[in-house]
Amino acid sequence: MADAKNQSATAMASLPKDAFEPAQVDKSEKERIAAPALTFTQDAMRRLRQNKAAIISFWILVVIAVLAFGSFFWSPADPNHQNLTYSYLPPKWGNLNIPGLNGWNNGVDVYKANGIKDGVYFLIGTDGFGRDMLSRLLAGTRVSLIIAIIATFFDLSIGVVYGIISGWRGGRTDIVMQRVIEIISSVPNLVVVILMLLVFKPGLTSIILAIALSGWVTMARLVRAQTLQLKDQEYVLAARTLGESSVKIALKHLVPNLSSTIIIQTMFTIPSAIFFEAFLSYIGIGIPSPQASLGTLLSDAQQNLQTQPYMLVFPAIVIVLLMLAFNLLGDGLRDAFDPRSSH
Amino acid sequence: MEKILEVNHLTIDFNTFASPVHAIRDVSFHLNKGETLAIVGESGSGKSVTMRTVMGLLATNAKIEAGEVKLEGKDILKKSEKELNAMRGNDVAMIFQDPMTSLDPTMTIGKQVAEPLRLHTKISQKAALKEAVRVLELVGIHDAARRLKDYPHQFSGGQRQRIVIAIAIINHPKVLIADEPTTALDVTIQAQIIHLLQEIQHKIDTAIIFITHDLGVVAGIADRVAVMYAGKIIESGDVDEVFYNPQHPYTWGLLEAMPTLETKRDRLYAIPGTPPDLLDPPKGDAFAPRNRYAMKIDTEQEPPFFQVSKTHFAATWLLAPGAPTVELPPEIVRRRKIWAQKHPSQEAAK
Amino acid sequence: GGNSSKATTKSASDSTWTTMVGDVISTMDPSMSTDIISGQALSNTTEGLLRYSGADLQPALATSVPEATNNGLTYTYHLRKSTWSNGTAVTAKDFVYSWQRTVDPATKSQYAYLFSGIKNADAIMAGKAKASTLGVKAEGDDTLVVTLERAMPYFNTMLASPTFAPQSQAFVEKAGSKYGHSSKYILSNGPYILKDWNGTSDSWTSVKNPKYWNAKNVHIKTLQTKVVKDSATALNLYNTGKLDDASLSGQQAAQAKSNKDYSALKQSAVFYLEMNEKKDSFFKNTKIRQAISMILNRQQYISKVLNDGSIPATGVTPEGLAGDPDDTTKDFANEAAESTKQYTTYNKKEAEKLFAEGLKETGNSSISVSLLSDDTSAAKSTSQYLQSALQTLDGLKVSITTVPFKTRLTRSQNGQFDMVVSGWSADFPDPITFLDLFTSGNAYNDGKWSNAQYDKLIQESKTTYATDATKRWATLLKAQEILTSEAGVIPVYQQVASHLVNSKIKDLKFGPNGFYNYVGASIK
Amino acid sequence: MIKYILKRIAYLILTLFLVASITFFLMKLLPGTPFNNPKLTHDQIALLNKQYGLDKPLWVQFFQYIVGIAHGDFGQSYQYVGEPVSTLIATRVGPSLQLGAQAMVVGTILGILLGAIAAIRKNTWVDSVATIFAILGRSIPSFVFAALLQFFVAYKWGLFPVALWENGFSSSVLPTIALAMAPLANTARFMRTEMVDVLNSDYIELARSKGDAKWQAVAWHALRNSMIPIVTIIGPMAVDLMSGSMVVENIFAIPGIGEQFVKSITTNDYPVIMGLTIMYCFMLTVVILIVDILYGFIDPRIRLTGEAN
Amino acid sequence: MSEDTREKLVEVRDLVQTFNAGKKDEVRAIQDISFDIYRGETLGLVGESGSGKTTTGRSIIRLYDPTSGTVKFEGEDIAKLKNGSKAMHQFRRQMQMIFQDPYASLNPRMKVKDIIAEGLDIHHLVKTEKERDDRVAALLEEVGLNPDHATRYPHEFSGGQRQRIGIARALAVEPEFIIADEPISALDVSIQAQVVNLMKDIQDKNGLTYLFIAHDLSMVKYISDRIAVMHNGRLVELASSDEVYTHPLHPYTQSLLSAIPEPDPDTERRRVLVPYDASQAEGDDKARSMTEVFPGHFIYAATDEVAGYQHAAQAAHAND
Ligand SMILES: Nc1ncnc2c1ncn2[C@@H]1O[C@H](COP(=O)(O)OP(=O)(O)OP(=O)(O)O)[C@@H](O)[C@H]1O
Ligand SMILES: Nc1ncnc2c1ncn2[C@@H]1O[C@H](COP(=O)(O)OP(=O)(O)OP(=O)(O)O)[C@@H](O)[C@H]1O
Ligand SMILES: [Mg+2]
Ligand SMILES: [Mg+2]
Repeated sequence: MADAKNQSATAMASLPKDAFEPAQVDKSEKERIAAPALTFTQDAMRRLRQNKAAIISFWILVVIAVLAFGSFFWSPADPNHQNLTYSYLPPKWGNLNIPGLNGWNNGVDVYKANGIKDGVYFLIGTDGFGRDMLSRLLAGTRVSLIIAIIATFFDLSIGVVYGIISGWRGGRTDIVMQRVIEIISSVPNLVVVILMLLVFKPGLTSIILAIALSGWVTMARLVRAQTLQLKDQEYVLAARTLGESSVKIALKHLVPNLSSTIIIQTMFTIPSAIFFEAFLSYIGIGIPSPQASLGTLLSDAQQNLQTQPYMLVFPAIVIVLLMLAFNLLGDGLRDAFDPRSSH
Repeated sequence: MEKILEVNHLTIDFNTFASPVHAIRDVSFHLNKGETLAIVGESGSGKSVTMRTVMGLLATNAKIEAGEVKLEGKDILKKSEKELNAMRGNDVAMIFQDPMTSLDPTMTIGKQVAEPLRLHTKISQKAALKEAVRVLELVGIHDAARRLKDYPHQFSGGQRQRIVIAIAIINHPKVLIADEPTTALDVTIQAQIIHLLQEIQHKIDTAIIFITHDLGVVAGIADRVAVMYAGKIIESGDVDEVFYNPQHPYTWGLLEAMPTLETKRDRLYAIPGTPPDLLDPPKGDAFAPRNRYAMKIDTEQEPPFFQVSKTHFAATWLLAPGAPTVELPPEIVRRRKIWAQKHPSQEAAK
Repeated sequence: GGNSSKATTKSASDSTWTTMVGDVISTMDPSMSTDIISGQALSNTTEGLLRYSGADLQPALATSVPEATNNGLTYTYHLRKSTWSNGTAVTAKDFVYSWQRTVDPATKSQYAYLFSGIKNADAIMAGKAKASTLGVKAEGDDTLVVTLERAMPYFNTMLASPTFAPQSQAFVEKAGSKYGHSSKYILSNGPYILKDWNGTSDSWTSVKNPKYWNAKNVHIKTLQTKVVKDSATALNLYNTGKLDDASLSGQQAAQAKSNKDYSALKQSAVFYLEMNEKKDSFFKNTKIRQAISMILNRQQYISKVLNDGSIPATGVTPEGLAGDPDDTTKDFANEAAESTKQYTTYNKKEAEKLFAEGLKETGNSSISVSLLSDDTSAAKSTSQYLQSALQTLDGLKVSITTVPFKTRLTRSQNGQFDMVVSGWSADFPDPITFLDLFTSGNAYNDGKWSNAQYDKLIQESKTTYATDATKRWATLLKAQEILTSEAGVIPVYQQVASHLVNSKIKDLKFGPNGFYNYVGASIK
Repeated sequence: MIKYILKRIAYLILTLFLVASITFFLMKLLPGTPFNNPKLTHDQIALLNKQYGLDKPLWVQFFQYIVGIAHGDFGQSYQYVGEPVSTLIATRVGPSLQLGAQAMVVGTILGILLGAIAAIRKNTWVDSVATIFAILGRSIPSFVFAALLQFFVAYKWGLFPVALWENGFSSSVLPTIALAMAPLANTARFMRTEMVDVLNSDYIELARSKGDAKWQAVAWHALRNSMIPIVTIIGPMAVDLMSGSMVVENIFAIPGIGEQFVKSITTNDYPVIMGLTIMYCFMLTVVILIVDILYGFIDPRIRLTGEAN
Repeated sequence: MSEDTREKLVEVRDLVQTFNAGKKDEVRAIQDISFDIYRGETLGLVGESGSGKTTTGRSIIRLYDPTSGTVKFEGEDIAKLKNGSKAMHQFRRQMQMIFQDPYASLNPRMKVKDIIAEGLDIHHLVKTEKERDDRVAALLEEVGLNPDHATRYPHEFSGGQRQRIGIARALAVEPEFIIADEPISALDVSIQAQVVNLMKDIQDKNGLTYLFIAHDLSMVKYISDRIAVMHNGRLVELASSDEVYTHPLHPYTQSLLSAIPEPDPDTERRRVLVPYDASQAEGDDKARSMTEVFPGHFIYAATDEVAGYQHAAQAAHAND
């Protein structure tokens, strides 16, 4: 502070004449809000956009989903069309001579060896039935995504409603509902799924149903815990003192504030469902053939790992991408919805 | 008096996703040996950031744009991490605001209190624990020897804050920084803790920086006071100078807004508006939009420090030569009267 | 008598042969064993009257392979002196006890039906007679007389199967319910003794049985068996020398074909497509069935998809099962195929024509059926191929229903299917084991195909020509020709097991009953 | 404490009872009896049904089944005729438990380290690498991962046995790694989130202001506190391990119960499915109970009251 | 005492609130308290943290069902109001609450307009969208906020502004009685006065009755007509606010007053803390109840202590 005087002296020198006139302070300036008007979600999205990994993940998911669901309308070939003369062809990209993508496998030019016509090539190869792997991969991804999404939808609807009721009602209702959850979750969900699949007819519907039936517990737990916190929030108390009904409170106050928890949990449920289907396929009770799913593609490929490694590579890349993307996006969303994390 | 700590022209920005936050804007102050400096200011005015700088514990996104922080003449901003570790908890110690969260919930308090000793001296665990008992008794934890093995949750809020204080003083630091140490506590416990700090200061002769937003607490504990607003110190002086002869309109506003037990009027004076957003501080004096005495220059140029007395400075254009004399609020008039009684020789400034 | 095992395993570690199987031993009770894995283990530890060495049926405990007497109704076996591994003598009574035990319904043996044809066996199984009335008698300790109800010219071939091995009554009764459930409760009289097997073990060791009558011809001291389910794992184990014999899956087999260790073991097992004529009347139409058979490109399917060395089936009887009694170089399956080849050969044009005609005849414009399949990997790929191939026929829609293996069996049995791929492996090396299945009323005739002439031919082979090998052969050939040309069932492929077998082994023979015979085999 | 444990055990029994009942009736819903094999005569089938008690009314079967379970008797396998399910489980549970325990220990310890490093180096490349690594661990199906490990590490590089359960510990290394990936990834994720929170907490700041270097603050204060919530995910991770073990045991030819479970499913061996289901439940509930008890020891703030949370 | 002249709006009788009753973690948050609130007055409720202030407020507004005792509002027992009944609906309009935490008391996912209008919608106080908007604008104006801010979200406002939004929400249904649970403790010093002034203005304008809960005694004294002091779930002293400050009788009140910091260094230098020993004035087993020891001045005392308090009160007043 020693030089405070000097400072004031220099500052004084250049004072304008009207400096000491009373200022006209704009009244609205006093209550000014500096930040731009953003909704909570917009704010979260803005934070999300800062997270490069999450954004890249998001776009990867979009691309994969568009391709997978787009293949419903257009696909390089019928994913179930067999042509045994094309059996087990490795990937070949036209005449590009990139190792791994030039039609060679285990030191043999497979296309040549099988006398495949020039101009016939498969971008990611074919399986034993001569089916185009790319088409199967697209269709398989689609099936896996459908399983994941529908299963998640059920999971959400059961889990969220259960969680809200349990948390909101509290007391005895909560205790009973929690016991039920406790009992359900002490049965490994794998076992539940398998029992379901044994009892119902195997197939897409059963798998979805089975995953949905066993998967909601985590969601219910999270939602309940969150609801317990929310219900003591003062804004919920305020709604109660205004005479708002429970249903309306749930809809207007709980669900919107649970949404981030729900979204994030979903981001983790989806890959689990995909994974679970893959596992079921491996132990032989997954999607029935000839339909493809990521699980069936991978488990078929695992059998041929040493002879047709390319069959594993591409589905593995897709499942890893999906997993990474969902997980990173989930992480990103979690951070974005958490106001504590500023960046 | 010997200056133990000197902060000069400290300027700190934080990088955030939006734009840099200018959290500290050219802050200078000093601390004398054995005295208590109170820093007052409302939430977000930069009190904690300043103190973290002194501790060398700034967040990773902080950027020190300018300034120096001298502890016993040495600039700590130039110290290596190792030197800083040796300094923290030994030369400078800190007490935090919330006693409920500033203790490690999974470690016995004995260990936590003894930790600074173990870190900075070559003392055995046993001896350290013995010393911990002594310090805990000093801060008023009864039966400390028996409670060494207890965990934080087994203590009340007031007791926990005492434990935090024990941790801070166990190495007899030269500077003790208390960052809102009583905000989370009840008035009764707050009074006890303040009393305790004063006692300790006498016993170990440490200099204290006491941060708070409560002027009442300041009046009780401080030798000198610095008032912060929007990342700047806007007034500083001896406690009597600031309370009985305040110069900055913001200080006036604060003093006026607090009803004392004696005052009873129809309306309290309320400083209008809200503190500025440091993302985008207004041009000129940051306080101008809320200042009922704002002059044109306030909206254009930041006021420099004007010296009122040897120890008393304020950054307001009202002190500029040629500035108009304003009609003071009654509460300030009352305070100036007391000032005049105390210093009959000296005419209260303006 | 396991004392010697220590010495043998130690002294000759090179004399250990390590092989793998896909599953554990289900039981070591000869009366209960039905699967190939326990069958192999039993064939190592038990010695019956006869034993296959390759395609040769050789005397084992019997001193010779007897001809039937009494119009083919009586077989008399003379036993050589031999002992159980606990030192007691093996006598004709042990055979009598064993067979009676198996046939006795109380034992609940699934293979009891193999004894059908021995006097009173059916009655016993039906609970109408006592087990002791079974047509098998011990005359002294070393003569066994078997009386049949009808001539069974293939009777001797069955005796090499472990189901017909002797069992010691004293031992079985002492072991009680634990009999055959762990090494401790097994009594051996064969070349090996099973060690460290607890009923569910994933690996087991068979060590040479010094008390085996033919021990001097047992050169491999120790047989080790590991359960390895994943074929990639098996190959890796073989390549690292952890296995001497590994079975290969399709693509592995395709790649291994040039390997000097490669060995293809023709199994007496055929996979065929059954069509449910009872449920879907359009399958009663021969042209539709023929069309389905002819649209299958078996050769291509096998070489491209299955790739495990399996061969196209030309009929339900597998190749290499039985040789012409007059000219053993002639194989039943090949002989039968000569005249019916066109029905099991891909012929798209003809198939399409036949199918169109068939549709017209049955008054359908299109049919849509579901193909029942199970979740084993071969079944999965077969059904996928079939679906795709069949759908190339205009007007045929095929969907696949996949169920667990056991459920598939149940559903086939109950007629809950339109089409199903079934497999059958020989109970004994004679065509009748396959041809019998498709007679009207046979429990295994899931598709309910029925042909009076066929039924008559099969009946004749069992009665009129039972003792006339040549005539019988011709009759059976005729039957198979009918079955194939009518496409009563549609044969798809005959299973061949591709193995990698360490070439250090010599004289290891694989019999038509599906078992290796380690007696006589040796390691270089 | 004792009261709490007793209460939990009561719940455990109730849970097992419910699970046993549900499985029992579910299994009864399945079509067909296991013995409609045409090779069997009616008498034989009747006798088999009698052996398995299938001739009795449903409720009697149920009662006998429950009573049997109470005595450790889970009936007999259909697949291995006459083999008691309990023996089947008992002889195979060892390797599975060993693998599970090893994977759990390895996975959580490495996961904790990985997560902690990621949190400490938050928003740096170290964090990204650790995060991606952790997610990759979850992203590759265990059957693919196990097969790759076997092919490269064991077969190509010859570092560990290819498969089989006969070389003692070294046989368990690869399966353990394959199994540990999921818990590792999970723990790492949780640890990172938790650690980031803890590192922002006041007591870490206090520790630093005492003079703790960054690593000291982490080692002495942050680690333990961040590990508390990890305890809660041990239960779910144990479940993950179960499904993982089915695959891994299959691929590495390990005689465990996971592999047995898969087999009993594909062969409709209902008594074994039921037995294993109950056993899985039992193991899981015991794990959860132990975890809850541990919780009280790890976090001094938690005292076990009658309430489980 | 002049109670007959004033109308009792709220009567609290023998109120007991126990949480987790019968369990290990039982908390006896309020142990038998009784007091009245008169129409038009402001009753201040002070006491240390955890003494049961919030619980008292919430029991009065029926966020909790009391363990025992009654709360009467305008002479009617509120425990008898059935959820969903007309009377309950009416009650929810007449009594409102302002909350402590300006950050937690506004739903972050709702626009300010909808937050304020929530009560209007529930009680069907507006018919058209336009009327609703106008009403919200008027309310915002009333609490000194810019009506243009109606479409913004709560997190865009500062603490003081948010607290004013909370007040607007309470005012929207035109209540007669407002419980303010530490409405200013979370606010910056420079803002606190804004809110207190606002509350006072509204009271003057609308003739509202307040229960003002706080631990900042200087503010409480400033705004309250009477003050009730709580300690350990019990009311220990109740009197007019001047009386409490000038002649505190209960040792806890005395201790509390001695601890209030004042922005005056001279006063602070003279400060002597009065320690409080609960075991003497509450902790022993004596049966105590609120007793009027001086007109309008109630003390929680046992019969044998009453005389002492009376004496002290008279002595204090004699000195005036
Ligand atoms: N790590 C950070 N990143 C970004 N901005 C920060 C960071 N730390 C502090 N700030 C900003 O710096 C300014 C000063 O903060 P500081 O914590 O010093 O305030 P304070 O005066 O201590 O307030 P309080 O009374 O609330 O503790 C605030 O605007 C705050 O938002
Ligand atoms: N829902 C609840 N369940 C259990 N205990 C509770 C509950 N609400 C309050 N308590 C307990 O009741 C006691 C009184 O709490 P209350 O919140 O009324 O105190 P207060 O005077 O408002 O304190 P503060 O000044 O901290 O707000 C406290 O010990 C508190 O922990
Ligand atoms: Mg601060
Ligand atoms: Mg409160």
